Amino acid sequence: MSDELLKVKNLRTEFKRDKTMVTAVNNVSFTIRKGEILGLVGESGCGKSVTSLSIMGLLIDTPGKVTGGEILLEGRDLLKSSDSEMRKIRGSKMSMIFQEPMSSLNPSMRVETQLIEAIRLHKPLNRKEARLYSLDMLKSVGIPDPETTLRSYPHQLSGGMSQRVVIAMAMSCDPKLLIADEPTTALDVTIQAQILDLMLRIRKEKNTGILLITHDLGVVAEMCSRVIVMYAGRIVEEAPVKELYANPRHPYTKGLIASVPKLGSKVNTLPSIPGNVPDLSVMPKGCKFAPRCQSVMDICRKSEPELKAIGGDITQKCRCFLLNTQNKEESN
Amino acid sequence: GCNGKSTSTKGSNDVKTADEGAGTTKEADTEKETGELVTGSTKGVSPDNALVIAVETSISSLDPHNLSDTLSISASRAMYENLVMFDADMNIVGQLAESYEISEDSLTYTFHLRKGVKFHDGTDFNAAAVKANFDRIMNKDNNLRTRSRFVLTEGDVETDRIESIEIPDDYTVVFQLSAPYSPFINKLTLVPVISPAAIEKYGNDGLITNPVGTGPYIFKEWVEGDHMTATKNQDYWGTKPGVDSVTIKEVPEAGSRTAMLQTGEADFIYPMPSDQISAAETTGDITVNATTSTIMRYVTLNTNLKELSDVKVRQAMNYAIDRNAYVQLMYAGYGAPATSVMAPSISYYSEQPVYEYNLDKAKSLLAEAGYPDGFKLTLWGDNSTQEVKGMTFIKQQLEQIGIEVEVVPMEPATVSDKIYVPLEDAKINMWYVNWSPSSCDADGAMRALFYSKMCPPTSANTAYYNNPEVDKLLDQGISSADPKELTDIYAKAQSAIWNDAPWLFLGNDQNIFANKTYLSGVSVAPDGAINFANATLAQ
Amino acid sequence: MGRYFIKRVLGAIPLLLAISFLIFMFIHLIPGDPVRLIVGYEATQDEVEVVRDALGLNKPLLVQYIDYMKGLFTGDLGNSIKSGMSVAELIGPRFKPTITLTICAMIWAVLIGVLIGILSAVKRGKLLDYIGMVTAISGISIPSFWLGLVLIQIFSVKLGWLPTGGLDSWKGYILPSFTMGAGIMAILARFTRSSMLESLREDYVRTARAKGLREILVIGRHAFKNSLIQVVTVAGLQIGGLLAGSVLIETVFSIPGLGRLLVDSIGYRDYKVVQALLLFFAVEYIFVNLVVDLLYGVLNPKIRYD
Amino acid sequence: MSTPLVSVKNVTKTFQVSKGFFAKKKYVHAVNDITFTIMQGETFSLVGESGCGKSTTGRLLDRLLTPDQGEIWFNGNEISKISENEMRPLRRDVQMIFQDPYGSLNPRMRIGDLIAEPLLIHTNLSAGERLKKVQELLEIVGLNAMYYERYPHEFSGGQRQRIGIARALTVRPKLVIADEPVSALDVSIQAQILNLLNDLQRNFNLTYLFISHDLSVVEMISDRIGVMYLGTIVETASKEELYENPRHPYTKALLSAVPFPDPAREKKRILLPGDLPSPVNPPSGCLFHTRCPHCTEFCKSQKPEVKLVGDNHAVKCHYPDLYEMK
Amino acid sequence: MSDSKKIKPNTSFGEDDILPKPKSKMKEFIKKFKKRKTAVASLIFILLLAVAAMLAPFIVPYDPAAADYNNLLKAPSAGHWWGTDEFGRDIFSRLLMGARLSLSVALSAVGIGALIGIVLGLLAGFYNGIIEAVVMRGSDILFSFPDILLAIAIVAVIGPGVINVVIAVAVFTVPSFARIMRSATLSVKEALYVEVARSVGCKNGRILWVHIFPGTIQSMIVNFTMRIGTAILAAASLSFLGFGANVTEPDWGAMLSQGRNYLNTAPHIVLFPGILIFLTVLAFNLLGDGLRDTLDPKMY
Ligand SMILES: Nc1ncnc2c1ncn2[C@@H]1O[C@H](COP(=O)(O)OP(=O)(O)OP(=O)(O)O)[C@@H](O)[C@H]1O
Ligand SMILES: Nc1ncnc2c1ncn2[C@@H]1O[C@H](COP(=O)(O)OP(=O)(O)OP(=O)(O)O)[C@@H](O)[C@H]1O
Ligand SMILES: [Mg+2]
Ligand SMILES: [Mg+2]
Repeated sequence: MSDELLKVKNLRTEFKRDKTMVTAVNNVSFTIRKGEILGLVGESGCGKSVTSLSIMGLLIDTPGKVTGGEILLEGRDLLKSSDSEMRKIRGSKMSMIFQEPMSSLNPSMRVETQLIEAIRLHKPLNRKEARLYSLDMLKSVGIPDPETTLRSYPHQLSGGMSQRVVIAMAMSCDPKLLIADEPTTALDVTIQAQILDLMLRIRKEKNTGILLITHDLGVVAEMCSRVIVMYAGRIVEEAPVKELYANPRHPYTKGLIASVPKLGSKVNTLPSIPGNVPDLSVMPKGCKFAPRCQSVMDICRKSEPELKAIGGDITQKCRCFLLNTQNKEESN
Repeated sequence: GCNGKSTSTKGSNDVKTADEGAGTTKEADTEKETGELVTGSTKGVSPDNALVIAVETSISSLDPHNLSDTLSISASRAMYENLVMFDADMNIVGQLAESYEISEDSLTYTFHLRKGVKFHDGTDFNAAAVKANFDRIMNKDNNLRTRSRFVLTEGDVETDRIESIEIPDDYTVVFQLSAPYSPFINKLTLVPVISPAAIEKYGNDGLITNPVGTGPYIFKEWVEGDHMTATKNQDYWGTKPGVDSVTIKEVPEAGSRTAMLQTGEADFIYPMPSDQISAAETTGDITVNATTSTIMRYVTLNTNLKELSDVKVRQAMNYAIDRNAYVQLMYAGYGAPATSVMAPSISYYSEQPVYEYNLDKAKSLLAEAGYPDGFKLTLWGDNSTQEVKGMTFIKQQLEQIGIEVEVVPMEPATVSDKIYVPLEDAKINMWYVNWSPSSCDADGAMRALFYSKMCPPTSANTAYYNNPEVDKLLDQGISSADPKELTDIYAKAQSAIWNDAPWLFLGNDQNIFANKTYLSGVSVAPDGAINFANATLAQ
Repeated sequence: MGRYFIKRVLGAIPLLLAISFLIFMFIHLIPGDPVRLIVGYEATQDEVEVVRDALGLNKPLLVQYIDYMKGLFTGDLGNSIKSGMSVAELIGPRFKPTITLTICAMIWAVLIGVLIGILSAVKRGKLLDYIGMVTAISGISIPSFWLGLVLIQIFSVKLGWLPTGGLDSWKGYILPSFTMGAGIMAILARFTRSSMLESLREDYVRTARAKGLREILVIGRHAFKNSLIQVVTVAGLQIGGLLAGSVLIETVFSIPGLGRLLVDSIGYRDYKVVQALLLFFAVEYIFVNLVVDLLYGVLNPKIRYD
Repeated sequence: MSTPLVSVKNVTKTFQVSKGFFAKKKYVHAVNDITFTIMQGETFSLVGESGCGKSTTGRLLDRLLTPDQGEIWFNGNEISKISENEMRPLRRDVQMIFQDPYGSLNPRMRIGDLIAEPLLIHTNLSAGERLKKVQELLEIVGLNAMYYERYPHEFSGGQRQRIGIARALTVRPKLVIADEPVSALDVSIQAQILNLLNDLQRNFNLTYLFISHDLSVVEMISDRIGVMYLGTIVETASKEELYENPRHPYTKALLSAVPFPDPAREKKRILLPGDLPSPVNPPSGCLFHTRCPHCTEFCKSQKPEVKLVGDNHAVKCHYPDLYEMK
Repeated sequence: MSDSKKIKPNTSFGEDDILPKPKSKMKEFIKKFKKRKTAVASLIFILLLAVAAMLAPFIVPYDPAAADYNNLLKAPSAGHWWGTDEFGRDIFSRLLMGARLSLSVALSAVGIGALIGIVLGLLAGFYNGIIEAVVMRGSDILFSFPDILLAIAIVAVIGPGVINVVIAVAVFTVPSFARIMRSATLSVKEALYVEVARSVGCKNGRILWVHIFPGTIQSMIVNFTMRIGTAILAAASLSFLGFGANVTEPDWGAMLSQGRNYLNTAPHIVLFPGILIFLTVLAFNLLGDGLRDTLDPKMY
């Protein structure tokens, strides 16, 4: 496929914790095509951020390390690239924005300095040109008074403004891939709506592939074409977005969708998934969701199911033994 | 008579003055004594012709009429000269005066001045200059320390000893005294002559930092707390110095002073710390020398204290001190055990039978006095490392006979505060201290310390020693002029005090100094004054 | 900034007045009699009183204080009891050595301390971190006089590279300033390390990396700049103590500075000199604090002084 | 549900902020002239965006803050001006649950001691009795009774929030102020906690002041809702009224901005321009006019009054009928 | 609440619950502490030193005060492991005995200073206003007085002696603790759980003691251990200037300063006290870091 932008194959990332290694991301594979928004959802600690940091090669300074798999950006394996090659790719071919817009900007530098720094790292512009360019960038992310914003320090900006600046910075070198790690979680709904709108516009204008990480199923539903659901470091389900919401296969996905309160649903009690997300260092044997699963079977506690395509449709995959029984039932 | 001046240790030693010049040149009869000058042993060559002398204390002033400490006096002598001086044999000879006469009635002193001498500022030295200097000194408003040497104080009444000064011609000065005063000529060895133009120009404050005299060196600079530099006076009337300049540098830390000598940053250091002699000598281009000093090291015993009022106790304590160990420990052997109440270099010194180190005797004396198990005492002293070491030694020694000693080192200022109280307030038990009468006079070495009327706060009889016989002897001594009689009187006094043991007599140390072997002609006088007028650096 | 500066300076005046009063009382209440030290042990009580009167030390303390303050406002610091020199003349030439020494010490301390701190933070848990830590702690666990004497033995006596001290050339400042800076170097290294560890964890550092910035710039430009705020505060606090604590170094390296003068003057109960010095130290402390606060504003854009 | 347990009348709270050392004193108008009542046994919710004064309102009610103006009545007592000592006995009846389950538990105390703290202060129970109560409560909120000797960091966010709830319930308060109790939690855990709160209310006849920024959460738990904007309540209504018939343009925009977890549903978002204005310099006239899609010159200068637009439905807008007509 | 019906939430916390087993406060602390090897080693060193110091009178090979004028400044040998000093006294014995004085002076001085400073800082941070102004201006004044001078003055006023050095060192320890404590208090005071405590109905005393103080303990411990080192060195500096604690009883600082004249003739007499001071200060610092990390609930 020529429009395949990013292909992650069997990614495995481990963290050192008290001398032992814990696996934060286990065997994760997915692809993003050009101009596509892929959603990555899952509860806190399931490995969403680690996945994105692994792709960006930003596990520096953490006890974490990618220990297996391939990350192909336009066919080139990032894991085999040298540090300096990665630095060139980072910021130019792929960029990332983070959850906390306020803390993503250096509090002791003017916006100007930070933007120009990002631009000049990858574009052959002098300071003056870079400044003009950054003015354009700020305009394009919908900042009403770019001159003032450029001269401001981050603490003088509101959350929404900061996030726009961060996006402008990330988009400054026209990356092919944008990884957005919970870009709106810290923002208010009305501001969130603005930012989501902006991202949709960017995708449309620049045909950027976006990996949108979130735990908000509402955001995914509005933004993405395809979704990956992660649980305990593993992908448990992958499907086109409509299919996922209409017909979730994995018990976890089902529970997740059901437990989100919906506007106008008029219920007093929400269905909920009992228990907690397991800790990485004390993972249950077998299926990681088994302890919380309402339709748990014996086999689930013994061995782990594979991520399998559902009914031959490669766009839809699920990691559950129920699938086998369902399939059997269906075939019977 | 001589008025004794004390040397305490660092911190309060500015009370030490070098009255009456260099004291005696009597050689102390210790093995280590090597004399003052190291001639003939010169080795190596100096990299430059600038003499650097590193000293422990600081120069406090260069106004020669208002000096209080030995170092300042030494330093000022680079620039200043007196009418008369002591020669090497302690005879008074002319310096700026070519000769002098004393009248029959001892009231008129006539000085014939050297001609052609110029002050460093180019003005002539003459009789008017001498008179101007004395006018300055005797003016009460100027509040100069030298004035006290020419004033008789009796109660509240002060009378000038000098009635008038006349200058019959440009090179003759006539002093008329109000009453006979035999030390007058000696005192004149301590009255440097300042250029009257400078007195006029600088005033009292300015003279502190702007010395203008007739001496062999011309003042260059004085950085307070750091150094003073003077350069060779090319127009000096006498023998010109062998070095281009002399710098007296303050280096308070003993180790650093030694290091400076080792690296050649200094050519001469005084005092040489005795602990580092062995290290310094290993380099091969350093000689360590010592001259006899006038310092007496001792511990005052408060004879009014119940335990210490018994002479047996005090003698017992004296028997418990190993004086050889003391000299070795404290001065690396550069010194001698005490053999009298004053240093052998003081005139009319009389050797006493030593208190041999004898613990058994000490213990039995103590038992006789009724203290077989000893008792407790405090020992006061200054808080410098060296003094503390000495006190620690005393503590160890006395503890051998059961006397428990608490060592209490204090700042000099605090000590003096505690010492100068009337008897009824006195808390003193023992005081580790020293005394240096820089005059030749035995009276100076004894009166302030043993005369019964000299108890604090009046003066320094901190033992509160009261022996009418000694009082009588000291009175006799001051009114007598016959050397034979004096020898006898002071021998009796020393013997009486020695037997009464109001002190722990410790020892007499030497002035230890060290220099690069290529330096010659620099020495330290018994009172601690450094003499560098004849310095030469081998080139 | 200007108005802020003026306000702070004005605000310091009552503090300084309080300090001057405390200093005055404090020194005069320490036992010890300067007159006795001047006149000598064998001087009589009468002579002592004469001198005491001449020096004005017999007046009530409060009157003496008022006299002193009057002098202070007319720029007259009085005269030294010990040498008779005017206090200004006595102190004046001593500023330069001490201040030069302090500044050099600060430069050493900041350069080495910050470097060690950054390196240990970046290489934390590695050998370099431990070496840095031990070096740093050596700085706070070796008495300065001892370090100074050892350095003299090595660099002056054995190797002959540097003078044993003194003010003759810039070389004379190397050993003393290094000795003086060692303790602060240690403290700065530890503070830099911990604040660097903190700022390295910050999101904006990750953002900087995500831009593709080289690691050295990530650390130097982004992480360190924010640690600097803390480092400046700590360093500023240290300078205050440095000047006054210089006595040991000035003694060992024979430098005629304020610290030695202070201790000597206390020894002589040279009240006027001690008062002037203490007042100077207080002013210096307040000034350094003010500079630190201003620097803080420069480094930390969240604090503004306009 | 007829007697008001709480009634807040025209309460205003400002905070002094002096940014910069030399700047003039400035004030944040955190809560500006708000009035509402909470009936015995009902759940009254406050929604609004960050910084609009929700928490301040909660803290005023709990008298952690003293109002500048206005009256606060709780259970028949006027509490807005009373001293801390007078308030202390009343604290037994008012308990608070906080948004941040991590920050609200003292990390250095065992959870048993944390939960028992109100008992220690408000009752004379012995240590043994307290322990029994704590264990009971732990089970009530769905935790193992043996957990009492553990430390907060050993628990997940959801479990900590349960601990916070347990603590709030120990002395059987009349009013529970829940300040964003679920916004820090994962969706699956959020549902657990919301259900728990619902159950507890039924079982213990609790009255809730529920604070949240999430309209979908509020809908699930509330009886009545107040929408806040810049320190004022712009609309109050019963749950049904508010969601079906919002009358304030802000409420409407807020509702439309909530992402709906169903891709199949077509949505028409009302995108509000700009940011929330600073509460230090609130806009003149209608506070919402800077972002309002229907702003008129009148709105810019005139403050709107509270208008009753239906049963229990009040709105602060000059043109409350604009939306009804649509 | 026994009258109420228990709610069975739709959650299960069964055997497969992944939380660690309950532990006692102390045991857990010890377990966490044990993981910090350097801190454990430091603690062992300090404990050994403390025990040696306590038993010193019984275990020293020589009487530390006994002079031996035949064995002055002897280099280390089988008879005198670490050599002898200028009085011929056994350095090893003196160092062991000296540990008593040095450690107890440092610990008690810093302890007293810390106690006062912490209380003042806590009050200043908690009750702003007059108390804060007084404490902060007071510490400004103390800070602007040179440390050494303060010590000299105290020793001059009340005379030399152990107690006085303790007081002197304690006095200049106070402002540093007061400041650090105040800023720690100010930041902990902002913590949500403090507000929670107030909302629950805690009185100020309880809030201060139970909720705020433990939150500041980490920075206090680090400052405390750092100050121990400073105090040992301050004692040495005071000795250098002649204001030492006790001149005849062995004390590390005094040994170092009195022995400095022998740096090139008999280096061992300052080397061993120097090394011991270094190791002790290092150990206290490492122990402090370890304790801080152990007490940090977020570290494990
Ligand atoms: N720096 C780190 N050191 C140790 N463990 C880490 C680190 N970063 C992440 N982990 C672990 O990796 C796992 C996955 O974390 P990750 O941050 O990817 O979760 P997430 O899905 O992004 O959650 P959230 O929604 O909370 O951001 C977690 O269990 C976490 O504890
Ligand atoms: N103690 C305080 N000092 C100064 N300003 C404050 C204080 N507390 C709150 N504010 C200000 O008051 C306004 C309202 O704050 P409040 O915390 O009540 O908002 P909120 O609605 O709870 O917001 P969030 O959803 O972020 O919790 C904000 O602008 C806030 O900055
Ligand atoms: Mg994440
Ligand atoms: Mg809030």
